[in-house]
Amino acid sequence: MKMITAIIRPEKVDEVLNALEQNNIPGVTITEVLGRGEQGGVCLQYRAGKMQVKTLPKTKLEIVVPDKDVEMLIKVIREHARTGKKGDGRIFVLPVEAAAWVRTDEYITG
Amino acid sequence: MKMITAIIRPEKVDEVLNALEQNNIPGVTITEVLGRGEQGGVCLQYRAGKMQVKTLPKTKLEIVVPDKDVEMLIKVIREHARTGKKGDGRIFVLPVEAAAWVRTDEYITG
Amino acid sequence: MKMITAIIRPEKVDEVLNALEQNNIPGVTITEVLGRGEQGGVCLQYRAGKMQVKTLPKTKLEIVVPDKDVEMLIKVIREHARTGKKGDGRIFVLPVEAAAWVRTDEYITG
Amino acid sequence: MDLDTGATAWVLISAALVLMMVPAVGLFYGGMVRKKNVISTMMLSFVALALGIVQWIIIGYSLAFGADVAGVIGWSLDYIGLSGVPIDGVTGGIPDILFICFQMMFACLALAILTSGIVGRVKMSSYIVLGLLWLTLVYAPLAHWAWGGGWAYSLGALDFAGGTVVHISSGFAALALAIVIGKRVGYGKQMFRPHNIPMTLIGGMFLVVGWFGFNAGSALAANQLAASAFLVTAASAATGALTWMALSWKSGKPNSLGFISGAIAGLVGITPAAGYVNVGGGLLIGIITAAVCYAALSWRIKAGLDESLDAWAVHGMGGFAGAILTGVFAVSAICGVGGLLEGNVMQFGIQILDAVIAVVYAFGMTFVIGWIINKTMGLRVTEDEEYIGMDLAQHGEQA
Amino acid sequence: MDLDTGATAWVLISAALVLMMVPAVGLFYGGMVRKKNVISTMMLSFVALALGIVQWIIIGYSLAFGADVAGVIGWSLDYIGLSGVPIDGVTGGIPDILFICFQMMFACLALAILTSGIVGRVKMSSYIVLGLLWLTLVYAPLAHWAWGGGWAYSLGALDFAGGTVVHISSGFAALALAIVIGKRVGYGKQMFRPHNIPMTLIGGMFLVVGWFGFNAGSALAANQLAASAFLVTAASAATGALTWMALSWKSGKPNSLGFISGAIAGLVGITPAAGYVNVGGGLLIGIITAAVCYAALSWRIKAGLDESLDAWAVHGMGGFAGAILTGVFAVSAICGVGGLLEGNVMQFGIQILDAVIAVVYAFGMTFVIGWIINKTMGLRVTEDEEYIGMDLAQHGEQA
Amino acid sequence: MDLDTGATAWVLISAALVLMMVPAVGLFYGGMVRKKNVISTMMLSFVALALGIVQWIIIGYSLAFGADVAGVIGWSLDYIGLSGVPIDGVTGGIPDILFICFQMMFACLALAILTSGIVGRVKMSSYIVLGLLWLTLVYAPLAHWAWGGGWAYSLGALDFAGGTVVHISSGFAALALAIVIGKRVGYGKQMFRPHNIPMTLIGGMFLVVGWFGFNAGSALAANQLAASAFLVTAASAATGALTWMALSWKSGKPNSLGFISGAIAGLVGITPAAGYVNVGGGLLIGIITAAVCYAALSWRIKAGLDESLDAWAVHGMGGFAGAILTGVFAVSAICGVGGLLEGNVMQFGIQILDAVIAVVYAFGMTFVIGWIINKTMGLRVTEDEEYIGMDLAQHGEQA
Ligand SMILES: Nc1ncnc2c1ncn2[C@@H]1O[C@H](COP(=O)(O)OP(=O)(O)O)[C@@H](O)[C@H]1O
Ligand SMILES: Nc1ncnc2c1ncn2[C@@H]1O[C@H](COP(=O)(O)OP(=O)(O)O)[C@@H](O)[C@H]1O
Ligand SMILES: Nc1ncnc2c1ncn2[C@@H]1O[C@H](COP(=O)(O)OP(=O)(O)O)[C@@H](O)[C@H]1O
Repeated sequence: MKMITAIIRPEKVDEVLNALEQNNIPGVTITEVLGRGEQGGVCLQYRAGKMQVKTLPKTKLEIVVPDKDVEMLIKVIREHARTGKKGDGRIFVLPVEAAAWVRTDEYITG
Repeated sequence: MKMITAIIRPEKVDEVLNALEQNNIPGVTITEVLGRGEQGGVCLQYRAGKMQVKTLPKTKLEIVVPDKDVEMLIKVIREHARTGKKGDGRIFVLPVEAAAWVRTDEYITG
Repeated sequence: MKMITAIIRPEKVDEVLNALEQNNIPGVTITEVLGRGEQGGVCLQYRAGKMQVKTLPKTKLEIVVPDKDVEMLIKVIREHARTGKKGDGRIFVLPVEAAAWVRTDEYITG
Repeated sequence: MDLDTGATAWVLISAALVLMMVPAVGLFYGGMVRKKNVISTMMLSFVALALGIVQWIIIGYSLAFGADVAGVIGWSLDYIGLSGVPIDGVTGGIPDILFICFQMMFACLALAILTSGIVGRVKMSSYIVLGLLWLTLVYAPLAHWAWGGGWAYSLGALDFAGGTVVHISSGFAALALAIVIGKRVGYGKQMFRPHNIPMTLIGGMFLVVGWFGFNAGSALAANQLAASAFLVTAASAATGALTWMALSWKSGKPNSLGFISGAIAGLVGITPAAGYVNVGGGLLIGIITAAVCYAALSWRIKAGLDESLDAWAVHGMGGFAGAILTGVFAVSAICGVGGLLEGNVMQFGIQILDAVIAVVYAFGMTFVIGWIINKTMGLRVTEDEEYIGMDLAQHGEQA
Repeated sequence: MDLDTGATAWVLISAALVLMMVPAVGLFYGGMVRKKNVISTMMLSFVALALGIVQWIIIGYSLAFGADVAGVIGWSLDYIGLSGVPIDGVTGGIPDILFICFQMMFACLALAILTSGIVGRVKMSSYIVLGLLWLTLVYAPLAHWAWGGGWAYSLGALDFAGGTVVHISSGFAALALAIVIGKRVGYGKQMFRPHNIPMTLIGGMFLVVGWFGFNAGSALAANQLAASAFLVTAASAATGALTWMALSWKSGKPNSLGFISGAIAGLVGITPAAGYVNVGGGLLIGIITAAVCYAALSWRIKAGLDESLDAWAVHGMGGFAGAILTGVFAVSAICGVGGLLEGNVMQFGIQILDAVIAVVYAFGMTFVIGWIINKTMGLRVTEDEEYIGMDLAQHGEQA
Repeated sequence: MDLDTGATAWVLISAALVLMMVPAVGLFYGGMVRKKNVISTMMLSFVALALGIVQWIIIGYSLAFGADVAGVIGWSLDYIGLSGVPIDGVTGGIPDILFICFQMMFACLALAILTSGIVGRVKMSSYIVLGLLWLTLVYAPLAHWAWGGGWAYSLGALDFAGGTVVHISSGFAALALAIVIGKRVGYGKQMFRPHNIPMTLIGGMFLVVGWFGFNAGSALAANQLAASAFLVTAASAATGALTWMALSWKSGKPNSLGFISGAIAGLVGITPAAGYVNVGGGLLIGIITAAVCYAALSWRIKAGLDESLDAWAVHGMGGFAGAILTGVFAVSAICGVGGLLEGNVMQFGIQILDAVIAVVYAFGMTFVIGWIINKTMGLRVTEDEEYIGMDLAQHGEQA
């Protein structure tokens, strides 16, 4: 198995989640994060004057899938999270050695 | 070492944390997340009418332990986080190549 | 590639982020977490009386870098996040098998 | 009549209470939108306050309370910029200037309520133009008709504290604007969860508190009538809240958003009636209005209309119900005019007529204003800005 | 006495201020619970407002202020549903209806305070039944005793603004209910951290503001007595806050929850005394009451009692202290009756007697009501619902 | 003059409104700091309220309103601890005790505003000493000069509601303290993002509402003057808000913090003028003051000064502008004294003189007090505590 860690734009999350479901990938864990990358931040206004902020709100999706689904998953995320502008985000693939259920005694490896 | 990533019910966190401590596993990092899985969401009320929400608040525990403790850890989490109903959560085991301390120069691998 | 997962003191985040940037490591994903470790918690006041809280606010940085940068990265984080007191935090190194861009079709492995 | 310092004290604080309601609408609405739009939603109400004050001073008061022109509008050059209003004039025991201030807050409040139909997508610049036009072309005439000597006033239509002037006008205006501006991107497909219900409850709490200035202050005196208006307002808010809670319980759980919506529905319903009915009427108006608004809101959701925060269902339909119920429950012992229950079919008819014309005018005229602005400056932000969220896109801020 | 418009204005706004305190209790409490229970906690206070209004109109006022029956309860058929209350009656310068409204808010407030003992575990349906019974069987008699011509009134017991009627009653009721309903699951084992202290501070801020309507409004006039009540209220709140802060500093850090608790303790303590003591008395009452409440709260925690938000320690014990201190510091130059310091042992004794009987009655009767409801409908949600949190389980909402 | 119950009612509620402003400052400030300092920031305002009340009762009132000593300070033994103030004295229609209460809140508010210069780094114990000294050595003399019969009063300087006494004094004091205490660690290097803008907007909303008690209450009567003060206050707040919004729009986006800052700037500007100008003056004062404060704030940021929450720019400079503009726009038909526009150069000069002396005294004396405390007890927490955050380090709490 692999854990797909995708950091994407918050405004694209709903679309991606819907797309995942339609592709029979219901399981996902979602975290609100702040990210910094090439996007370069945003210019916030203060009472007078501005301030340049380098970290932006992003959403991290963590999805554990069998190895075979990795490619498809990346494709789906790209399709629905892409705007073509800097800040669209990254996808990292991490190896997972085992997955267990809390509810049952199921335990799978590989 | 392995990183045990457990996504469990928020209402079970205190119990699990206590159990971990009693088993001499004090170190843990906790994140509030939203999850979607087989549980299927919750029905929220609006001013009038309802709305079905598919993501639910969950808590993610990340615990890095030597390989030998993995089994025991999973057992402890299961014992204290299980209700037997859908939504109890998952446990993933990821390989960790090295662990370092910030406070000291300690650095261990494997 | 490796994913460096560093759990550090929130009050040190700005300093570490600046240092990372100066070392040409702009990309980072930041999560607010609660942590428990050797630090042993903090004593909060209630209306009357106190309560001992074992989990403390920490900040988790996740940084994916080529293998060669790992050592340097750990050094930089240690340098800027260390206070020498318990609670400074941990750094874990996890293997990453592949990294993809959402914006482009770039995909790198290893 | 000489200056009555007690009445003056009460209307002074009532004006402050109604003023408080304007940002309270922002809070109330702000908790129900998504996190990325909360500051923007609050700002719409805050800006309503500033715009309304300036517009009222410059021209609004003259249009609403100037000398009557053919029953449809007021006009007194003296009132433009309030330049010719004497500093020490007193009417009915309170300073003229205080009456101007009190009425000023009503205009601001109506504009704030209306933003329900455009939150999360309206361009700030267009909103400012819209607000000024709406206050001038919709609110001022309606205020004139009811209170400034216009046709409704002559006809004897009853509107104690602005059920028609404030609530029908803003509620149906919100509906018109929601149609002109269109749905928020993703509406009906994604879940738009209220991001901070406690914030909405706090806002609702201040709306409730302020409403006692709104209704009991409309007595323009500190006397038995004010006390009676206070009592029936409390009665209607209470039964409205309990009714809505019971209805939402029947089909699920007794939720807090329903409770507070019912309280507001009850308050809207009693607004036109507060000085005309007794406590029994108050209890019943709360129940009936809450049921009407609940039905309207349910229908609105089913119809897929994105009148986002339900000013139409609660204020528009609640105001409509209240106007008619005033014609039902008015007690001649209190105000000299009886309602349907006392056999006064005439008054009942007048109330319906008044409410219907207000609905038609507020909806139609707002639609026209919105349509023209949309065709010229554009009412709406770009889709990209909507995605990013109004707070960041329009205000450069994050909650 | 003719209508005094100034007094009327002041009592009108005071009634609105006390009304504001009811949801403010919800805010205050809401910040101290865990996140999963915040909406539910706020709802308990909001519902208290709606229930209290309806109950007061229908029967509460009659029981409290109807013709005295044997010193223990009031009863006037005319007052049922307020049907026979004349719209334009005036007593002591203010409209009778206004007095009804003002008193109505006190009943609502007492019920809101009491929810401290049952938050995070009470079933909404049972709470509604409990609330109606409590208002009828506990609050109304106590109000009658002190203000409606009951035995305490005849005896000359002093309770200016409701130290006994509102605070002892609700505080000891909270204790009784906490015992009946039992601890929250996990209490004493897990940490129950206040999830949003700023929310509690905001709620506390509005409690403080509203209290000036509560105390100075209880003069039922806009005169020197009201001003004096205002002053001593401010004095007692200030020294109460500083005292509690100092005490918590001594054993740790000067925390904000302690500060605001002290302010409220000071306010509770001065409530029965506000119209009877001078500024020196006010300063001292704040200090003493805060110390008493601090000790009570510390004891409550050590005793492992889950009277969750300390209505007992702060309102119950604070009200008890205040009742007695009124008998110590009363100044005959202000109210015609001196306290212990003026050698009036008699009054001191009366105050103790009054407070003790109120404690016994409020605790005992509430215990009985709670016990019966618990045995019949059940007071408590299931353990599962408690785990999930009241917001989701009882209201289908999330903060 | 006999007791005027209407005036009394109005000043009672105005005192409560100004009281509400004190914690509202805490809310307003609290939203603009970093999350780790929010409780601490709110606490500074809450403590200001408690300290101010106690200080005013014990000695402040005597210093400000006791018998004049050489034009610079007041002193009446009778007023110490208010021991000799008769309970039923009435002056100008309102109880003497009420005047004391109303003025008491002004002192508290000034101290709360001043905390802008020291948030996020001041030691609680030192702040308490600082607060007591500041109220005694800075606030009380300034209040005496303007209103208690001091030199400015004799000279005929106009300060209706405290532009000089409250705003210049606290604003320039904040500047002095910011210089003495030094920048927050990391200031200028890291971004200090406001952690909760909605909280600031809510605080701002209550400041705006309370300001009507502040300004219109300063008429100390419920009459035409109060109404006029209400109107011009609304006018100035509105144009102030719109002006600042426009200025921030020109250089970026119309942000909400700018809007609310402008509203407050407008309110500060109209404070000294509220009883002396007409509505045209009100509209213009809002515009001008907002522009002045905007420029001051921009300069402050460029200068790298960590006067953290801009009490200097908004209250200090706004109060300065307002004092002078009062001398420009005063209308003799309203207050018997004309301003520069009516050719009264003399009054214009007096206003400038008064403002300049207040600036110099407030800045200088506060600097000295701060410097001495810093050298003795130390004003500042350790760097470690600052890193961890004031909430945890000073109060043992977390927001
Ligand atoms: N090397 C990295 N390690 C961890 N997270 C990263 C890294 N690079 C980027 N990110 C995350 O991805 C987000 C998007 O990256 P960015 O470079 O802004 O966009 P894009 O990849 O579209 O150019 C960042 O905000 C950050 O959260
Ligand atoms: N494939 C997955 N990848 C990542 N997280 C998952 C995955 N499946 C489940 N989860 C997480 O586990 C939580 C519980 O899963 P769910 O299927 O609802 O419960 P259960 O495993 O008890 O049936 C989800 O809310 C989600 O956060
Ligand atoms: N075994 C572990 N697994 C996961 N996270 C850990 C582990 N040990 C420590 N942590 C994280 O690191 C943080 C700092 O650890 P702590 O032991 O308190 O400090 P130090 O490492 O400086 O002694 C903890 O709060 C926790 O978030």
